[in-house]
Amino acid sequence: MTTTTTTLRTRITRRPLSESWRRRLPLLPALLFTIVLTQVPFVMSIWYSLTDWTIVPPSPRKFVGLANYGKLASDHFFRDAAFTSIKLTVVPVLGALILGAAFALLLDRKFFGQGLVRTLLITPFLLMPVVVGLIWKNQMFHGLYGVLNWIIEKLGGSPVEFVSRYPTWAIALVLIWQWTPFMMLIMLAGLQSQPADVLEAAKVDGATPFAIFRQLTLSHLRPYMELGILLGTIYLIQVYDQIAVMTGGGPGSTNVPYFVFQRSIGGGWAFGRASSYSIVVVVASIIIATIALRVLSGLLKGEEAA
Amino acid sequence: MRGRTHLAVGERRWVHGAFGLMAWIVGLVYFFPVFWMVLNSFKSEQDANTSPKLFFHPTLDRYKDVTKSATGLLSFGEAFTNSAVVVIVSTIIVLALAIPAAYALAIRPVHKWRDVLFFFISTKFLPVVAAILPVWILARNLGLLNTRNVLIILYTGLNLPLAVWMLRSFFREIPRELIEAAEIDGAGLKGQLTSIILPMAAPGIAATALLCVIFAWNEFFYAVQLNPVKGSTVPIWVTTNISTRGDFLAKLSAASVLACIPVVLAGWIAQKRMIRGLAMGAIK
Amino acid sequence: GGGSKGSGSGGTSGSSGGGSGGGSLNVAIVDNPQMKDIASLTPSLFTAKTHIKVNYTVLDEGTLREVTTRDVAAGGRQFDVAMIGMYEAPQFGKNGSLVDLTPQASSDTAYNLGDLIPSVKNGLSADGKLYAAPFYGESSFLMYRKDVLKAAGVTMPAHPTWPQVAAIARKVNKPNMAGICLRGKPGWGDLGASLTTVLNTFGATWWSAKPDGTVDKAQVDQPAFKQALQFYVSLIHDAGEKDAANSSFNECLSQYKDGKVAMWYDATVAASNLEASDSAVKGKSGYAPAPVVKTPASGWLWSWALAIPKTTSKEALAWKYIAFATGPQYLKEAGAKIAGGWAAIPPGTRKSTYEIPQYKKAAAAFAQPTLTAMSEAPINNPGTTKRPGVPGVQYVGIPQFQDVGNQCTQEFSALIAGRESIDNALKNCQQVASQVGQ
Amino acid sequence: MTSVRYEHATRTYDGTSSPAIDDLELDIGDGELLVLVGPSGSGKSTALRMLAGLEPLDDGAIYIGDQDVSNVRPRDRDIAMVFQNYALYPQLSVAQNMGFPLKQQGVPKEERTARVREVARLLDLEAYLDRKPKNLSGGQRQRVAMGRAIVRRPAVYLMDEPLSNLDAKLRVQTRTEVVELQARLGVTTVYVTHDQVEAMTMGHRVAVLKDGVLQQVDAPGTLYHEPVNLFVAGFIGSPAMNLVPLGSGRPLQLGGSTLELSPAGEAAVVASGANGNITVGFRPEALEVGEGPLRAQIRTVEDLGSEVFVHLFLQHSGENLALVAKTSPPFAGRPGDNVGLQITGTTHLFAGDQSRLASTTASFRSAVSA
Amino acid sequence: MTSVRYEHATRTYDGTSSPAIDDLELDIGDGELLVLVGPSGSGKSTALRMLAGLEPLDDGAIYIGDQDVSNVRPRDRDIAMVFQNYALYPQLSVAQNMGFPLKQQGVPKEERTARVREVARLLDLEAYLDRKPKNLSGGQRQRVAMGRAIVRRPAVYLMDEPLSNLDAKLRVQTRTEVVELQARLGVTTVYVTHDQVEAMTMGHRVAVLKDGVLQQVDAPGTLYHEPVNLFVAGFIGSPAMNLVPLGSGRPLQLGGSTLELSPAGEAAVVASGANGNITVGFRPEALEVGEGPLRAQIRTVEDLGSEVFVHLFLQHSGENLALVAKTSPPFAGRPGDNVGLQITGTTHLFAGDQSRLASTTASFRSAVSA
Ligand SMILES: Nc1ncnc2c1ncn2[C@@H]1O[C@H](COP(=O)(O)OP(=O)(O)OP(=O)(O)O)[C@@H](O)[C@H]1O
Ligand SMILES: Nc1ncnc2c1ncn2[C@@H]1O[C@H](COP(=O)(O)OP(=O)(O)OP(=O)(O)O)[C@@H](O)[C@H]1O
Ligand SMILES: [Mg+2]
Ligand SMILES: [Mg+2]
Repeated sequence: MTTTTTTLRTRITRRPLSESWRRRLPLLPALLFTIVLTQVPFVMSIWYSLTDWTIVPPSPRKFVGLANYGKLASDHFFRDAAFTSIKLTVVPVLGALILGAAFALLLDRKFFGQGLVRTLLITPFLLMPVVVGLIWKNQMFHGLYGVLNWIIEKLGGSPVEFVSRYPTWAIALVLIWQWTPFMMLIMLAGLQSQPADVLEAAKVDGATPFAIFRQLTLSHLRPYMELGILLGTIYLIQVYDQIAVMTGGGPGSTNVPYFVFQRSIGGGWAFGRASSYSIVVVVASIIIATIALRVLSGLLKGEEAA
Repeated sequence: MRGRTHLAVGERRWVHGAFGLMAWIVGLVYFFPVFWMVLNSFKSEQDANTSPKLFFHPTLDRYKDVTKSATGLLSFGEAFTNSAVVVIVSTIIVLALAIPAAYALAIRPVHKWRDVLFFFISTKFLPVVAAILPVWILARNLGLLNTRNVLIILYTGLNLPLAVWMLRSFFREIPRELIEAAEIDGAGLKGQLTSIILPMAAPGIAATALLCVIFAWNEFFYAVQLNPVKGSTVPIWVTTNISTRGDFLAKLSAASVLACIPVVLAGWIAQKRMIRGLAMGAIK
Repeated sequence: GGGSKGSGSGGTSGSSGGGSGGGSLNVAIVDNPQMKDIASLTPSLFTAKTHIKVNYTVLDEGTLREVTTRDVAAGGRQFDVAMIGMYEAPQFGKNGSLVDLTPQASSDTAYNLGDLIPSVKNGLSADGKLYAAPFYGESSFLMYRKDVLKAAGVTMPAHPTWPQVAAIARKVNKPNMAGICLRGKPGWGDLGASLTTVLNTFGATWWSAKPDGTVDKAQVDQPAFKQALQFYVSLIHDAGEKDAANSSFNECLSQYKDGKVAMWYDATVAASNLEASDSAVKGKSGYAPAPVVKTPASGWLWSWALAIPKTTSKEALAWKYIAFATGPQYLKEAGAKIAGGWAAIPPGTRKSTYEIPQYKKAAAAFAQPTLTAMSEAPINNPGTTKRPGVPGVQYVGIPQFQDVGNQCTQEFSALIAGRESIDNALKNCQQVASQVGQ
Repeated sequence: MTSVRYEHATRTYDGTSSPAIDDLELDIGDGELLVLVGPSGSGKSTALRMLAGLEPLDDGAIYIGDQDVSNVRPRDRDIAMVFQNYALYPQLSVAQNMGFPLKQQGVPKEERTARVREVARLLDLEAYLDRKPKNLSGGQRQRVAMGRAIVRRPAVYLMDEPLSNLDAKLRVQTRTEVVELQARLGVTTVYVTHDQVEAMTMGHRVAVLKDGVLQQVDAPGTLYHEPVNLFVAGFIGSPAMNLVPLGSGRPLQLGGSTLELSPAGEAAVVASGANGNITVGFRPEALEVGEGPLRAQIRTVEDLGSEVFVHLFLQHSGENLALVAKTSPPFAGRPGDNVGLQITGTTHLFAGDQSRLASTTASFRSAVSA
Repeated sequence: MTSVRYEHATRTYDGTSSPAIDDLELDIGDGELLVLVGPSGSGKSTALRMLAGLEPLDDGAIYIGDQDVSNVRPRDRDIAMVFQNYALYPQLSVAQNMGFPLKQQGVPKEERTARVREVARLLDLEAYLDRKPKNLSGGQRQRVAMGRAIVRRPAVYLMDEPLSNLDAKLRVQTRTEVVELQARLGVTTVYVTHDQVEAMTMGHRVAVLKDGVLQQVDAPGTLYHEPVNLFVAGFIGSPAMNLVPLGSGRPLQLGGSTLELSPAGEAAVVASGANGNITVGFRPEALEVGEGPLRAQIRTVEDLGSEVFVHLFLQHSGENLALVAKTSPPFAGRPGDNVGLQITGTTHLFAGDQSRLASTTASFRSAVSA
């Protein structure tokens, strides 16, 4: 007993860091890294946005105040791009979510070759966006040689110029195709985290499969859907590659990232102007994101800070 | 045992079969574009750039074309190595940074952990395209252009918020009692991490790592803007097979197949674990 | 030269240059077949002799332009030699971003500066100084299927006008074979190039010029512009290829080779594809000069050329490489070594190319029409009125054209796809173009 | 007619080699409350799940009434079940949880509310109707699970250890409610428990399972006083029956004393051929500490206030044999004391194959005097 | 010196209004085994967690030995704890789980293995050393948790319902082991249980908590026979003590009979001022069914084999009062029978403020004869 007491005492005296710093310490590396990597360029962009800097032809960076922001208000191309951006985010996210949920429901039951089918369904998500855009444009959607038109013609229809005629929908379709597996994985995770005993209880309580889905599964999946929407939005709002290779921009397919790209390194070379666009986009995104996150904070609800 | 174990009591065999069949049809239709790409990679350019053909002379020549290496040109091998280094190193750094951060957000949460988490995830909303110029200028001034390091740093930054978000939720799933038990048993942060948290969150960590790998492996924009030269990655190599003056579809297909194989294989192998990982606590 | 600057060109360029005993260069090139050929021949034809290692970066046109423009203009030192187009060369040269090649080129007798096709050399120069050495040159002309026209009972005039071509196109147009393939894909270098040659010869222009040659006013809203655009679009609608809004060089090439179109107006380099040994239409094509309306000639002129950014520390090595890649010797050596044979050597840079016997033989069908088109390209006087940004045919040689051209061709492409009205497209384009010079 | 019949019912889980329920033959009468007991892992839950239709039968059949339900879907069996781990719907409130089965039957909303409220009152849950299960204590959750079952009037109730998480007081109270409710409604009920008191007091009959095999089904008293075999004898009753293997020698010897059986008992042993090793069993309350020929040492004394358990060591063929006696307080002996023992109640005799030979009176006689 | 002292220790959880532990004052001697009991949610686990350093103190202090440990990290307190829900490390084998604390202390591998093996033998876990916790039954898991704690020789053991998931037989066995081990090592131990038998038999003293407030700390017998207040009287013992509020009238009347106290009891009542409502308590074993002046009706009879609980209804001031009596089998009465009752053991008297006034002998006398 005496030995324990002495070791106890020596240990007690050693208390180097305050509790709150002990808690903060593990967070700091990641936090500092993120701050440096995202905030430094952000601050630089703010500075550029206050100048009339262009690269071609090289011009001296001249401070112009808020002039760039003033012009932005009347720029209907920017407005169109913003509208396209919304369409190209909302449609694919919801489309992929719905399809993903449907596929997940199909895959959630045992059948012959289940693993293989899941493998097939997962693959599009693993492909490079540039490649996906090119395959769809040249091999699926092509007005003359595309598989879709080939099928349409076999069925007696007349060919459709998908990409040029319906660029928004064509891009959205490709995005849905590529992001459905991601949503499916999340939904599958949701379905499989549904406790088996609860489903059994529902069966015994006389619920039909549809009743189980509507009354129990759907609300169980809700947080998973929210997660899918959050992550899907984060990535889809940034889509650039597919647009670049499929349409190269234009009405109905120039979203905000592509628009900013065009104004800057894509040919505009007006970095002052382009920076003002990005600042607006960032600020708008963060406002929307914050609102969305607070609304979605079903994700974080019930976790009180300890 | 008797093959009827898949059937729940009272379930009819044909209903079960019909759902299975439907899943197969959906799977095959969905996979078709990928199948078509693989098929095209075995065609000649002539056959690839014309009306769909199911019967043709399969050839491995496109694979030979794209893997044929010439000194001075980015070869598949080099690109593969570069990608592997960049992806693996950045993913390791992501985990090394995100694990302690997630610990500080989930297990012994710092004051205002919710705001910190929001900050991390909100950085994902910065448009990559819009940030390219300042990033390029910083990289130029730091002498990082044309290096793998710049990609490692950027991919770490790209994936870190996602990893922090996901790992935090996985860590929350670890029963508090286990950590308390370890604490009472005399384990410090290192002991808790190595013997309790990491092994328990392993499926979640694997799922996170896999997502990081997928996103990093397929990243094109930063790679082409900051390191398009010989030190570059697989996506750049794939696009070098595109030609503005001549057909390239078959070659591109072959290149794409090669480029996607590692991630596709990783995804295929890890899909179950990934679902388990996500199920573990992508939520909360 | 910038030889005194440190060798800070990033990670992979090994030893610092300067001496003749080796070194390495970072070279950015565009993804054309001819560029890939030289990349694969460099080790044996260049490095073996000079011990200079060349690291190529092959990029598509758009990306190459993004990367090289920023590198050259903002001093990224990512590249020692950059391939730039005729559009950029004079502009960058005037900006002072590029090394003037004239002294080295003229003192290097083996290089034979005088051998360069004058219009090309002219297009790559500013104020009499050559800023980029041409590696590849092209003009535009009209390709047509002799057999198809003959079957339809029409003949192609030696110097066709656009109305004549349109009439023929409409006449030979069939459900399974379109009358003509014209570019419709957005991009100042895609739809923008073909359309601008049509605009020029219709007497339209993007901008009027002030007396000093700078931009005055946007002219997109003028009747001539609308008339030319209307002509171009309705020709596509009536007799053009399928999915034209998505088509550019490659798409037309496939369709022409596949027998889906009877005529094709595009780059002269296409002929080498059509006449290649594995081509299904080998020997079936005729070649006519670019059709005209109000001007005597309307073919474009384009060149990919190698330039040295001022920021490089390896100017001497860089010139050595350029002299090799664009010199007459390479053209003579390459023909025997590349997969496409003699017909596939880089065309349109040197008069001597068209005197190489093997080339004359291999390219018999199109060598002469190509050379003629290149020589006749109205590079200093493309339209009927004075316009800014000359030299330049299918583009306006001012920095803003790239952006204006991109945005306007997106509108015009939408018009071709039937998603946009001509008035709206012109209004939007005029608005974009009007911002230049304000 | 809602009797229940298991007929050769067998179930082997995937990946296991021996059946969790092995050839079960069991008839449960209309309106009967049958208690199912057995050690952990003996197959109690499996038996219920088979009846509910949650586990397919690998062999045999199950009848509800006179209908073979082996291939009937769970939802068509008209069964209500309390799951061992509650299986509450986490996203529904307490009221919605309890109303869920009624909703499935299409019971109109007002009636549903009324019935839920009534059951909630019965189970003392009225204050919690709007809470989600995760905000309830374990005991409250279990009561919700119970409520969800009894809100219905099904053909059969299945209850899997439904009171295990309640504290002693609430448990006694709820147990009484359940018995009264079942008697009132007359619904055939299968009730699993590991609690001795529940087993002995609730059921009309008690079925004992071991390793998936049914050992005995009988009225609780019969089970206690006439267990068919060693296992049942040892399993029912706490503290457990003292079971002493006495070998095959005659007369039966324990710790230097002779066990003298009643003539009937003696006859039974003789009739059985007296072969094999005989085991003798006597309950703690049948062992009297104080006077007696058997000499033992007190190991510990557990005074529960209302009764006293005396743990003893007995020297028997060189080993320390542990015995328990139960007496009423006050008890004066202390650990280490040497005391005498005598049997005052029934003694059970088990054959070598573990089956019971006879239950009889017996007493020890000092071997010295023999 | 590893006594433990809670000094005004208070803990209120975030988001709750009343403290889970309220101003706890408790001294636990060196080497003592203190049993902590109380209803669910009374703060038992919280008290242990405070001592372990897992919950901060909102007020007061905790001493281990003579050291104030209120601000010492858990891992520096030298405490071993068995968690209510085991808290086993799922990815470690049984052996590794038990060896974990030793590993953290840097005990060399061979010694670790030896000590783990020894504890495993004690707990009958030797066969499972290489298994993962998920492949163990509930009871086995709980024993591993126990093993992980006792493999150390800490200053204090904390055990939170460590045997709750064992079956009756194993439970008796393990209980005995724990008591012997604790006595041998002499480690100060706090033991939480909701099992009446454990509470009465294991501890040197028993502490009773209610709503975070300590009610009584005493030897088990004292608690049983002299509970300080109504709560303790009702909480200790199963079936619970019969508690009958008799109002303030004199003489005390129950169901038409008069309760006649011993002179000492009478004196105590008088001394207390006889004000407030008096409650009378008598344990089931003190209530004799058969002859007696009190007339009651049998509600149910629970025959446990070894003893019989008789539940009765008594008419008392217009209400049905439920009483329980405990007798030995056989018991001939049946539900519905009218029987007489008499008190044969101690009767407890509680004042209006719930405190105990006196424990005395008493008996009922027919009111008619009075
Ligand atoms: N899903 C399953 N897969 C494989 N084996 C199982 C499964 N469920 C139960 N078992 C096994 O079947 C046997 C019977 O299990 P069951 O759950 O019926 O026991 P039980 O009597 O209810 O036990 P307890 O009292 O612990 O609840 C056990 O050996 C158990 O390990
Ligand atoms: N983390 C917590 N946050 C808020 N309240 C809590 C928390 N943990 C426990 N409580 C509350 O504190 C009180 C005491 O809880 P505690 O777990 O100590 O009870 P207990 O006596 O151990 O009960 P049981 O016998 O059910 O284990 C309860 O009212 C409980 O609801
Ligand atoms: Mg069970
Ligand atoms: Mg507790």
